[in-house]
Amino acid sequence: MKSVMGLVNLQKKDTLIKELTENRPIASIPFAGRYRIIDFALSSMVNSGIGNVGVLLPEKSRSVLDHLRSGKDWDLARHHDGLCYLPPPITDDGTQPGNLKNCYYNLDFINHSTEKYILLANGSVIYNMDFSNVLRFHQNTNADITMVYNVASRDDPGAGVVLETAENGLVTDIALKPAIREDEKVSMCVYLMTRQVFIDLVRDAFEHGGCDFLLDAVMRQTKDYAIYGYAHDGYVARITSTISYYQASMDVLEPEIWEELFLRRASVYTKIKDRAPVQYKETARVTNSLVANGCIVRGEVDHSILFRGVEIEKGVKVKNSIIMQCCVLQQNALAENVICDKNVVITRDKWLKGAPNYPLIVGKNIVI
Amino acid sequence: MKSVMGLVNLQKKDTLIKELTENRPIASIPFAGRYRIIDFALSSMVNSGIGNVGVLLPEKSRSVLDHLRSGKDWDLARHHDGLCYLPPPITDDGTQPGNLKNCYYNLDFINHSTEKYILLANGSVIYNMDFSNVLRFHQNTNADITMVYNVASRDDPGAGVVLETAENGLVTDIALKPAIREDEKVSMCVYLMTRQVFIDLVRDAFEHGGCDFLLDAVMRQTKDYAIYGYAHDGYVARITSTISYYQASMDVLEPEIWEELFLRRASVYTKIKDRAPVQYKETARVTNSLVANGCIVRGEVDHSILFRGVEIEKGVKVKNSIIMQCCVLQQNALAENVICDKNVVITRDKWLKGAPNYPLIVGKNIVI
Amino acid sequence: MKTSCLAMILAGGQGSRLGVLTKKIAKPAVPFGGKYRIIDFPLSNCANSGIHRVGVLTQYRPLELHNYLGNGSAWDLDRKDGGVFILPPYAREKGADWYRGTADAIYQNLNFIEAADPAYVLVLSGDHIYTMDYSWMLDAHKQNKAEATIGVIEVPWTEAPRFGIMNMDTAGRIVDFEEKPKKPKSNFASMGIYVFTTSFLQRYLEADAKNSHSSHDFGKDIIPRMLADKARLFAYSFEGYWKDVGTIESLWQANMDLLQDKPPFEMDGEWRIHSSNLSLPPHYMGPEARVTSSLVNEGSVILGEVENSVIFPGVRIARTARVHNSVVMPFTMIGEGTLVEHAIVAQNCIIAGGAQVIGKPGAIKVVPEGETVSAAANNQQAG
Amino acid sequence: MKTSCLAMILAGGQGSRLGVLTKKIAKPAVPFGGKYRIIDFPLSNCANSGIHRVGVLTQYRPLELHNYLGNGSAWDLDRKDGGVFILPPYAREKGADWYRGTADAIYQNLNFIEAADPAYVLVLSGDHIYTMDYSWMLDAHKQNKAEATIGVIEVPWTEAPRFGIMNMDTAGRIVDFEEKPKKPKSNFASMGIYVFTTSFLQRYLEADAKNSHSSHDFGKDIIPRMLADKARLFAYSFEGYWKDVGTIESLWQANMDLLQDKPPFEMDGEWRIHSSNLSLPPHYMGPEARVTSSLVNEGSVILGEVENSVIFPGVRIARTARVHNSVVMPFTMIGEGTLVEHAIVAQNCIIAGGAQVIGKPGAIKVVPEGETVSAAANNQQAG
Repeated sequence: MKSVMGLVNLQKKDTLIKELTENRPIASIPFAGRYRIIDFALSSMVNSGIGNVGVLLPEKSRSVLDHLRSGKDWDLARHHDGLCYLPPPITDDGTQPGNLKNCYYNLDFINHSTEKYILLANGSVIYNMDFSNVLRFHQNTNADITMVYNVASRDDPGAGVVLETAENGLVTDIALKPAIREDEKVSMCVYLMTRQVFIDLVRDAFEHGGCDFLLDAVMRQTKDYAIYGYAHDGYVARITSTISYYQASMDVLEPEIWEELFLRRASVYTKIKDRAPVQYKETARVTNSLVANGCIVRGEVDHSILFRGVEIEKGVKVKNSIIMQCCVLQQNALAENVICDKNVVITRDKWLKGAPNYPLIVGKNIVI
Repeated sequence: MKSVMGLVNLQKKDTLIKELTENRPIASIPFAGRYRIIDFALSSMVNSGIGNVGVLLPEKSRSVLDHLRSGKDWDLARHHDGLCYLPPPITDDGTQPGNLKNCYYNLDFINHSTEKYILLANGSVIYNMDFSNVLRFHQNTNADITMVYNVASRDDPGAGVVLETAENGLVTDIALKPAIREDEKVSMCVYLMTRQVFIDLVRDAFEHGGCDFLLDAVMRQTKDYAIYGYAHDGYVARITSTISYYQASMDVLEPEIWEELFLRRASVYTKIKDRAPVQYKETARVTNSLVANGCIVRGEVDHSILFRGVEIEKGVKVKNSIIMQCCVLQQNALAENVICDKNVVITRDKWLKGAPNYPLIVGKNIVI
Repeated sequence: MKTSCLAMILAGGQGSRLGVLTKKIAKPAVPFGGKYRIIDFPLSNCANSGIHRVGVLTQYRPLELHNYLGNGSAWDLDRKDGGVFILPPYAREKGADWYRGTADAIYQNLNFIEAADPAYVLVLSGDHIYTMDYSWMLDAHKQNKAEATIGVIEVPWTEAPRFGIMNMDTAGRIVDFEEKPKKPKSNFASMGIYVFTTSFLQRYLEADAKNSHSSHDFGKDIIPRMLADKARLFAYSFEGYWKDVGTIESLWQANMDLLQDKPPFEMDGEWRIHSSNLSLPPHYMGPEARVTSSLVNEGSVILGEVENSVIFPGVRIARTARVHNSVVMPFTMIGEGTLVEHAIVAQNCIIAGGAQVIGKPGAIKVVPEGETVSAAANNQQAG
Repeated sequence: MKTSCLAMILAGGQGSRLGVLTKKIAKPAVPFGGKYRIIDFPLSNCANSGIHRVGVLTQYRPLELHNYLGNGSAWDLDRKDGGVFILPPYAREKGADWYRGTADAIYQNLNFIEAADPAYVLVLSGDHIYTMDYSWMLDAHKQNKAEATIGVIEVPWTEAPRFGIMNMDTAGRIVDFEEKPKKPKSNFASMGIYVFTTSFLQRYLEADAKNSHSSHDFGKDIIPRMLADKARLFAYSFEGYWKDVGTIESLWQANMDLLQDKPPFEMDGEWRIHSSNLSLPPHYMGPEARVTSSLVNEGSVILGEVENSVIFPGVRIARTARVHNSVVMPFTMIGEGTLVEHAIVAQNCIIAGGAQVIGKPGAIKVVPEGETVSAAANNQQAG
């Protein structure tokens, strides 16, 4: 895969997931106890042997820069190639919003790279896959563009791009649908093409007023390019809304999915913090949960995710909840169907309860 | 110096050096054949043992991000600490311009670090110094704030901050002057203080409408804090205008200054490109010049600086000029008192001539 | 200020007192505390103290240690001016010598020290668990204008006869050193941590190498010789947790120490213990998991009962398994209906369904790396 | 696709044919081309070919080589799944063995290969200058379903008797191998570059190690044995610049080759030769400098005349000094009024004012590392 350059796109409409993206793009929402969503696309690239990765920064770049830093934890801190941040254009006059503009203004960087292919992925989709199979498929089918999709395992109320393909994988239709039904072929927002095709697509679409890579660059060109669909058959979650985030989090509490995503394939990398193992104290009672290092648990936790450095004091009850990094739940507090963002403190005896299909979200740094 | 955190400020009014800063801050202007101006402050930090450096990004961050990348070439790609990019606040409503705002919006990061001291430096000043001497001075004088200055060796038409100090180093006056005279004590825009003092200064000044760290945070507090001046006696150049940039470039053509800045003290690091040694061909004639690796020289060069990968063809004459990375001067071209930005091509037989005190500047990528 | 100090870790020999645990790995690479290897402690102490160049002296399984330490990146020691260097006894023109003692190991690597040219050499031993800022000790060394500074710790008077005991004057200068004295004059024990001024150390090592009567040991030969010469030897007194983990019992006990409601030292504070990262997900606790007073690391699956135990990464504990007062090392499987009590189960073991591994305090049961224990062995063991 | 190939560089012995140049450094660390060390070429080839795990087998001055290679970061080989490993002969329980030959060197490090568990092993020699994409050779190996693939290069028929000559059938399968044949049947010479399928190599190395009549050499023992067994050996033909720099004359000549108006291979293109960076500024050319047909590197000061020469970093050439047809290695000073002609001046030398260092083609004059040559020696030399 030394012939492939990776591009991670972090720009995505995030209106449906407002509470968690006030200060960050979807890609840097914490996930599964110690990860950020971008870790999945990035780790898949690294594990596939891609050594030159450009990160198309969103306007709100602080959390991404702080998470990825030098790229060393993903093995991408190198003298040559490695991770490169591609900031958005300086003056945003509001015209032509969307991800195409950022691609367009970074064509210089892409032009200067030496790899033959570009693999463009979105930082808001969760999966663990080997892209080298996609490259082989791309070469074997002689595709101009390969789109990676998965077959939906259930109905999904979130919008998505649905493909139709012929027997040989040729894409015959691409449609943006408001909701996904079981068994539909849904795009994973991963595209493989030669660098030249990418440059042509972006330049042509942007200079003719396009905004979105898929809608304006790819979909309008279906006639001129041979587009093939590659089916990935592992676990996939597209984070488009709070409810899809909550659902995907509950999914990884299934041992089957947890293992598939993290253990059975290559490693998923994330920022290394060297936190100590979890300290379960005498009164701890934890079931059906994922608990990340650095936690100290004295209370009861069921069917929940505790991120790094969470403290659960005596008498606390946590159920069906996601408790992010460094939260403290003080004695006898209760949280059910709750998402606590980073550094939340729930003081003694406070009870918080959301609904299973409408979790209560507590914003970053709030003390309740 | 593990008790000191570095901060590099890249925001600086750059109206006097417009041509070279159209797409970049002063800090990323190429200098001395293979460096960018920021390399000097950053290398001094690294060589002084500072291992945690925040870079306060300007709006135009692309060139900085591309130059520093992971920080590995400065030994700052680490799992813990190392280089961290601090982007400017997302929405700039135009009120309160200046560097203080960026500091203020990144106080979170500074608050989370563990170092006792902050060393704040500006990315537009050229020097090579050991900051550990400044720390020792700071501790010995019991200063609240230490400002580093040098004694001007000649009149300088550029504006600067002039200090007056008592015998013991106590700063008795700080004044912003439109021009510098020989023997004045001029601030090098390097400040050392405890983290707490820095946070207090920034918070207080910004929340009361301040814009500039020096003018609004430091100068207004001279009564409340003990400010000491530390004298550095090596070569110093403040890049504030095209003419000061040109002057500093000609300075490093003095073997004495070249040696002092690069060889006698610790190394100055920069982006590693592994370019081959310079190829002087049969017809080359090069005198009084600095020539960086990757150049191929067949013509005549006198009293000039050739950056990495420049090609000087047969019959070319270059004099008193600065030719940046990857420029090509084709046969019989002539350049005198010229600054060529990156990737300029001067085609056959073209002659370019500026004045010694008003060099001609050729913008990036231009073909003449 | 750049440190001018180089650290040399005596990662020693085969670690025979740790028995079967060191069958396949060198002692410093033995897992500890649910996450770490023993050598993570001196290495993290070095990195956190600002000492970036570390030599690791080992003569046993250098490749395995090299694979664990890699390029030192886990400890952020992969620096321009630093690094972790494994130093096994090399073959030389005259053939290879085993290290004949701790002092000889340093002596044989004098060229490594000379190449780095530090003002001070810090000599550490590779089998203690503690967190310590060596830069303070180095400062004390400079302030005392010492030629050697020895780390000491107060031990109970009753235990003093087991240690090398230092007697200091009021200024902290060492006046006397007794190895395992019957009637100790003080209760300050040597921790096996030395700071030497480089040229001074060099002189003594060279003299010692020529002395055919010497056992080439710092405690037995070098330090007494220095004292006899009235050199400026000072003690630096350390307060905090410090534990030798050179035997099975002490290794087990040090693991158990971490399970107190308030652990004896902070593993998770500012003085972070770094360790080579396996990139595993948070551990999973099953519907019937019951874990109390225990440490559990990433990548594990706990479906059974764990009490007062230390569980390393990638361990699987089945439903109805019971693990009590034990240490379970990485990637070991513990099957259904098993009982593990007062035991250390090494890496990659399988404790098959129904099997029992039962030790008792003072006679900790050890299962060596890669072994399978089946229920069939229960009777045999009971017998 | 991740490479499943491990490279082993035979960085060899003392390099006695390079004489005084290898007094203080191992042959692979000898400077070349104004900037590089010889080992930069195979290492950069590996890195650029996507091979990230490299063992460097040396038995001479491992510490110096280790210091140069560091953690492999200069070649971007400091990877999670890779790294540069210096492999000197370790002391073992039975004492240390010197490597008895190229095959024995690999044999003694089979445990290193097993730990990495690659599908293929690439064996390289450390004393050739060339740029080559090994991934193509690897592809050919796979496509041929070969057990071993040997890199070959066409040499002039007249020179063929100096090489190991391969005879292939039309499919590229090697049918015959002759070491330095008087009447060569082909002009394809072995470059000493081998790809082996791991298990296949292992089998032959183990058999060879048991054979007390073997000289344990790839060319003399292993390859003939494989051919005798009718194993699937293929040749991979390389086109481009390839030069042995094992002697003073060839080292000098290879340096001179770079001074052609169009150098024989591109050092500065996409296939970049990486090298440990000294962080030196661009070199300075003085008012009377006169440099033609030469390579000059960073950190040098040229005040005198340089013609048809290769100047390494940090060199100082004084006013009125003349350097012709020579190689001047790092940090050497050449004083006023000197003449250096047809010479190789090693690192850190001082050619004092008025001194002359004069060789001639076929009898290149060498000044060993760290020497001072004074004008007083001129007569002696002339005599």
